[in-house]
Amino acid sequence: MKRIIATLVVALFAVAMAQGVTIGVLSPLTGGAAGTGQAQKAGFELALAEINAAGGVLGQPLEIVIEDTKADAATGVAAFEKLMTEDGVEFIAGGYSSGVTLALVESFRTFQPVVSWIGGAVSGVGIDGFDGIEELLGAEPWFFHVHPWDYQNTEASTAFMASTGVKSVALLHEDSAFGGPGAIAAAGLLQDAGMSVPLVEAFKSTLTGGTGDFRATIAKAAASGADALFWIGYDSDVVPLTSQIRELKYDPQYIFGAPPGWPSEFDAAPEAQCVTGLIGYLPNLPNAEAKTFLDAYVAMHGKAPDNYMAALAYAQLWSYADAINAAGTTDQDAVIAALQNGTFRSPMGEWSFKPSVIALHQGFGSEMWNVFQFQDGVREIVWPLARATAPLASCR
Amino acid sequence: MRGLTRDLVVTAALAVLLVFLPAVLREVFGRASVSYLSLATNALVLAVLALSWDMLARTGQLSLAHAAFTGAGAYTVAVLFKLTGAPLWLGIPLGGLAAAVLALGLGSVTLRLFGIYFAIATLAFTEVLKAAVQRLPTAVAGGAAGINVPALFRPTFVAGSMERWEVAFLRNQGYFWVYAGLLVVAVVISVVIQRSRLRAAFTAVRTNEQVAGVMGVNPARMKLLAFVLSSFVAGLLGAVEAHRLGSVSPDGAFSVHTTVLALVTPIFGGLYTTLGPILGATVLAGIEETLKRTFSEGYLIGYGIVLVASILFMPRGLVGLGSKLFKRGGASASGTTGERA
Amino acid sequence: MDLSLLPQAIVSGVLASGLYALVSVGLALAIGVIGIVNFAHGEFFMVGAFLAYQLFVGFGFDPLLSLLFVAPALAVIGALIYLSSIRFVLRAPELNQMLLTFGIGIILQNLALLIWGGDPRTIANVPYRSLGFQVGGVSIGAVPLGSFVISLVLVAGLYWMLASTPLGRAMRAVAQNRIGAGLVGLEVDRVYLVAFALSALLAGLGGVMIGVIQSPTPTVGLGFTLKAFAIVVLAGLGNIRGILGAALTVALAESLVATLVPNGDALRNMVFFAIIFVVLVWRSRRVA
Amino acid sequence: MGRALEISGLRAGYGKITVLWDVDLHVDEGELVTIIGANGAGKTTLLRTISGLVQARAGSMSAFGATSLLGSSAARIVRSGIGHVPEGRQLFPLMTVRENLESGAEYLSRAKPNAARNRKLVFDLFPRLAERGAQLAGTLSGGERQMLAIGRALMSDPRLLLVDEPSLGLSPALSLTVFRALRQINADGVTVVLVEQNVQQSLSIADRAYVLENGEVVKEGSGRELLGDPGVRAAYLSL
Repeated sequence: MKRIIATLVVALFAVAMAQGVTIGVLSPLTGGAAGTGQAQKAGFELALAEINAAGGVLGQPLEIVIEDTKADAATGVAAFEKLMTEDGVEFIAGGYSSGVTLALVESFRTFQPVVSWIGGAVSGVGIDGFDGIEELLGAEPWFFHVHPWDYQNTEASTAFMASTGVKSVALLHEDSAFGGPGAIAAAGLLQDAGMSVPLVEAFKSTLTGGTGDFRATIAKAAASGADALFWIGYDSDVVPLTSQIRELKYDPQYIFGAPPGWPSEFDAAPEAQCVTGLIGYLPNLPNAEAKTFLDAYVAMHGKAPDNYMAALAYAQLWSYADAINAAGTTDQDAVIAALQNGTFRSPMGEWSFKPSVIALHQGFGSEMWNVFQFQDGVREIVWPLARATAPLASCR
Repeated sequence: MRGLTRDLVVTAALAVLLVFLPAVLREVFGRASVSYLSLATNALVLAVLALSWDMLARTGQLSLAHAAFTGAGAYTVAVLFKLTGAPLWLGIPLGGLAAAVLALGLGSVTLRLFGIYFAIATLAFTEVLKAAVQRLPTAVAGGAAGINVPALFRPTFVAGSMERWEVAFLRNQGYFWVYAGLLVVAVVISVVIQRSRLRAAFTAVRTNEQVAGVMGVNPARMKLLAFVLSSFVAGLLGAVEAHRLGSVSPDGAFSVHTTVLALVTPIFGGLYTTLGPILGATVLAGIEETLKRTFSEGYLIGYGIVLVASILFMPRGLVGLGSKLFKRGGASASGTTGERA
Repeated sequence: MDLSLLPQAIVSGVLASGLYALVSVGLALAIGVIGIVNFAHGEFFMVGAFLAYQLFVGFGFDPLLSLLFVAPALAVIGALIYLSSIRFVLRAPELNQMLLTFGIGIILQNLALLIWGGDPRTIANVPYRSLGFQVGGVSIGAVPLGSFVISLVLVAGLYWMLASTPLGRAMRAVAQNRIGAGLVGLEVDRVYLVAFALSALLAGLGGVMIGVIQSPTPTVGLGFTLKAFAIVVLAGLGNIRGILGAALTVALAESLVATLVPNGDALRNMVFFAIIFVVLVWRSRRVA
Repeated sequence: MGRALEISGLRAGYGKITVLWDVDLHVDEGELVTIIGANGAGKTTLLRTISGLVQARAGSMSAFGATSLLGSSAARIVRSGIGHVPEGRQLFPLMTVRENLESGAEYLSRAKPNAARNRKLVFDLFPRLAERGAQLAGTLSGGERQMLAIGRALMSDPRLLLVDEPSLGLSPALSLTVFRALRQINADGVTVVLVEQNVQQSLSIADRAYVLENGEVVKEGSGRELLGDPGVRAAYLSL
C-alpha cells in the first residue's frame, strides 16, 4: 500500500502543474477493445494539434489527459476519479463500452462534470427491465452523447434495407450485449417496414470466444430463402463471414452488416465486393471537411483512419474547443449552454446536440449513418441517396 | 493454538488499520484520496480473489473456475433484486452461499481429477455456466444485456456544506470498508486453516493423496471443504462487485480474466500462505498503476516483464523472497524446491 | 430443425476438426514432452498470423508461401523464449510455469499492439479463402479442406517422427522419464529446446491459418487457445494421435448443434466445453 | 591396472541438506566394488553424484584418466563410459523393451557401432528380455524391469557400471539371477560399483567394499575382510 501511495504522490505533483483548459479522456487503449481506443486516441491527437495551431482555447493551449480504461469497469471508475481529483479536469471526453459506462453512472452523478461521451450505445430504450445508458444518464443536463444510440443505428439500417426494395431479410447477430438486443429491435423495425424476417439467428462472435466458423449459420440463412442478409457483429467477424458466404455459394441480393468498425485493408480483399455496411465517416462524403480530415490524419499518423471512431473523437474534441471558446469561460453552465446551442464542424459534416427519445443532448443521430458498398476496392456511398457516390449494385 | 491467537491479533490490527486508512488518505491527500481509495479498493478486490483461490490451491486443486464463483455471487445479487424487493444487504451473503453450493456440486464431481485435467474441467464448467446464464429467460437473468444492480452507497450531496469529491469519498470509503471486511473474513478463514490441523491435512492432500489417506485424512472431505470455503469468499466478492459496478453481464461476470488474476496473484505473492496473496495483490496493483502512470504506451509490456522476472528471480513469490532476506544465513529454503502441482 | 442441412453439417464439422487439430498439436507437444503448460501458446498463433500479414503487406506473399518463413521464424522465437526463460522453470511447480508463460503472453500481446495497433487487419488477397466446391449438394471449402489435410499430414508426420526417428524417440524418452533420458546420454535441456521450438513452429502454422480465415489482432489467439488446451486434455496428455479423435468429436458436435438447433451457433462454446467437462469427469470416475 | 574411478573430497546433497561429507574412494579397472551402509547413509546419493544426476558441492572426480567430470551433465558422464542402473530403474514406461534397450546406445557415438554385439550380450544374460521385446516397459514385472535397466545401461557400452540396489523388491531367486549376471558382466571386463542392501550377497561377490555412514566413508577393505569384520557383522548382518 505504501508503495502505491508513494508513487501516486509523485504523479500528483506532476499533473498539478497543468495550465489552461484540460480535458480528461477515458478510452480503452489496451485489451480486446484497443482498436477502438487507439482510433479515438489518434483522432484526439489530430484535433488537439489543430486546435492549438488555431490558437488553443481561451487563448491558452488546450491539453488532454488520456486514461486507459482497458474496457474494464473497475479500472474505468478509478481512471475517471483520477481525472476528477488528481488532474482536476472539468470536462470528460472519449468513452467506450457499455459495461464501463454503467459502472461510471454513480461517479458521473457525484462529480457532475461536463461529460461528452462517444460510446455506450446501449440506450436501454425498448428493453424491458434493463436500464441502459440513455435511460440512466440521458436526462442529465451535463451529459452529452456523441455516437448514435442503438435504436438509431437500427433505424438507419432498416431504412436502408427498405430502400433496396427487398421483400425478406435473414438476420444474423452475435449473441452478446451488442447483437442480442440489436437484433430484436431490428427484426421489429424490418417487419414494421413491410419486410418479412424468415430467420433471426444468433452466432458466436470471434470477439467473444468464437473461432470464426459461421458455416452452419450461413447455411441456415441460405436455406431461409431471404432476399438479403443483414448481420450484426464485430469487425473481426467480417472476414470469416464474407468469405464463408462465398464458399458456401450463398448469394443473397445484398449483404449488409453493422459492425462497429471494418477491418483494415478489407477493401482490397475480393470478399469485400458488393458487401454493404453502415459507417459514420468516409473520406468521400460530400462535405469539405471529409477529405481535409483524411489528409491531415494521414499527414500525422502515416495512414488512413481504420475506424470511424477516430473521426468521432476528432469531432468531439473540436466541439469542446469551439464551445468553450464560444462561452468565453470554463464555467460549467456556460459551456453546457454553448455545447447545447452550438453547431460544430466534423468530417461527417456539421452537427449539433439535439434531444433524442430520452437524452437532452444527443450528438449524431441516425442521419450520421451512411451505407457504403465495396465496389472494386472502393467504398462507394450508396445510401442515403443525397450523399451517394455510386448506385447500389446487387450481388447477384 | 498460540500461533492462531497471534495471527488473529495481527488480523485485528490489520482490520483497525483498514478502518482508518480512508481517513488517513483523506487527511494526507485531500480530494485525491478519492481515486487512491478506488485504487486501494481494486487492490483489496484482487487480494480477496487471490486469497480465496489460494485456499483451494492448498489442497492441490488448481482451479480455473474462480470466475464461475464470483459470477455466481454477482448473478445471485442481480437476479434477487430484479425479481424481488429484497433489502439491500441481503444479496451478499446469499451470493456467497450460492457460490458455495455451486462449488459443492462442482467439487464433488471433480474429486478424482488432478492437475491440468482438473484445471481444464473447471475452466470448461465456467464456460458452460456462462453460456447457460446467458440463455436463461431474459425476464430472469437479463440475457446478453445483463441486469442493473443498485448501488450499496448513495451518499447525498449537501450543497454549501460539502464539496462534490467528498460525496465520492464517502461512497468509496463505504465500498472500501465492505471489501476490507471481506478481506478480514478471508484472512480469518485462511489463518484458521493455517493454524489448525487442516493445514497439515490440506498439505497432505496436495502432496500425496495416498499418504493423506494413510494419515487418516479424508482427501475428498478436505477438498470439498476447501472448495466450499474458497468459493464462499469468491461469491461474497462477486456479490459486492455487482453492487459496486452497477450491472452484471455474462461476459463481464464470468470473464476468464478474473480466473487468471485469481491464480497469477497468489503465485506472484507466494502460494499456500495468507500473506502471499495479499502482498501479491497490493504489489501487482501498485506496479500496474505505477507503470500506467509512467508510460503512456505499452505499459503492460512492463507488467509482463515484472511477472516473468518475478518467477525467474523469486520462484517462491514475494513471501519467499522476504523470508530469504530476513533469514539470510539461516536455514533458508532454496528457491527451486517445491513440489509439482 | 432442418434435416436437409444435416449432410452439410457433418461435412463442415469433419473439416473443421482439421483446424482444431492444427492448433492443438503444438500445444500437445509442449505439454506432452516438456510438461509445460504454456499460457503464451495463443500469442504464438497471434504472432504467426501477424507475420503472415506482414509478409503479405510487405512482399505480397501468399500465406501458403509465408508458411515457409513464418514457421522457422516462430521456431526461432520459441527457442529464444525457451533459452531466456522457460528452461529455468522446468523443474519448478506447474503454477510457476503458468505465471511465467502468462507474463510472456502479456508481453507478446502488447508488443503486437504497439507494432500493429489494435484494429483487425486483413490479409487482403487470399485467392482460395472463399473457394468452395459443390459435391452432391454439399459445399466443401478449400480452406477447411486444406487445413484438414495439412493437420492430418502434420499429425501423421509428428506421430511418425515421435515413433520412428531418433529425435522423436529422444522426445518420448525425455517425456517419459527425465532421469532415464539423461542416463542414456540425452542432453535433456537440448531436447526440450528442440521440442519447444517445434511447438512454437506448429503454433506458427496454426497462426497463419488463423490469419487467413480471420483478421489478425493482438487478441486473435485467445479463442483458439482455450479450445486447444481442452482438446489436448481430452486427447490425454502426450497422446498425439488422440488429438485427431478429440478434435473430430468436438468439431462435429459443434457443427451439428450449430446447424440443427435454433441459434445453435451461439451454443458452440457451450457444447464444446460441456463435452470436455463430461468426458473428463466421466473418465476420472471410470478409472477409479 | 589403471584407475577406473577416483573421487576425493566429494560433498553433495539436496537443497539445504548435505548428504555426502568429503567422501574419498577409488575403484581400479576390472574391480567389483560394493558400497554398503544403512538407509540414508548416502549410498544412492553417491552414485547419483558420480553419474551427474546430483550436483556436487565440492571435490573432484576422475574416471579412466579423464578429470574434471564433476558438474557435467548425466549425458556427458555416460559418454565418458560410466553407465548407471539407477534406483527406481528409471525406464521409459511407454516404450517397448526393445526401444528401451536401443535407447541405451542410440545417442552415444561410441556405443552405437557396438549395439548389435551388446544386444546379444544382454539377451544372453537375460533371455527373458528377448521374449518380451515388443512389450511396453511399464507392463513388466519388477525383476524384468531390473534386467531391462541393467541391459539398457550395458547397451551404452560402459567401462564402469554403477548399480543401485538391484535386488530391491525381487524374490531371492530373481536376485540371485541378477547377482550372477553382474558377476558375469564384471568377468567380461566391466568395472562395477554396487550399492546393495543385501550385504551378505553383495560382499560375497565384491573384490573390495566401502562402508558409508552418515555420508562419510568409515571403513574400507576386501569383501572377505568386511564380511568377517565384527562391526560390519553387528551393524549390517544382524549377526
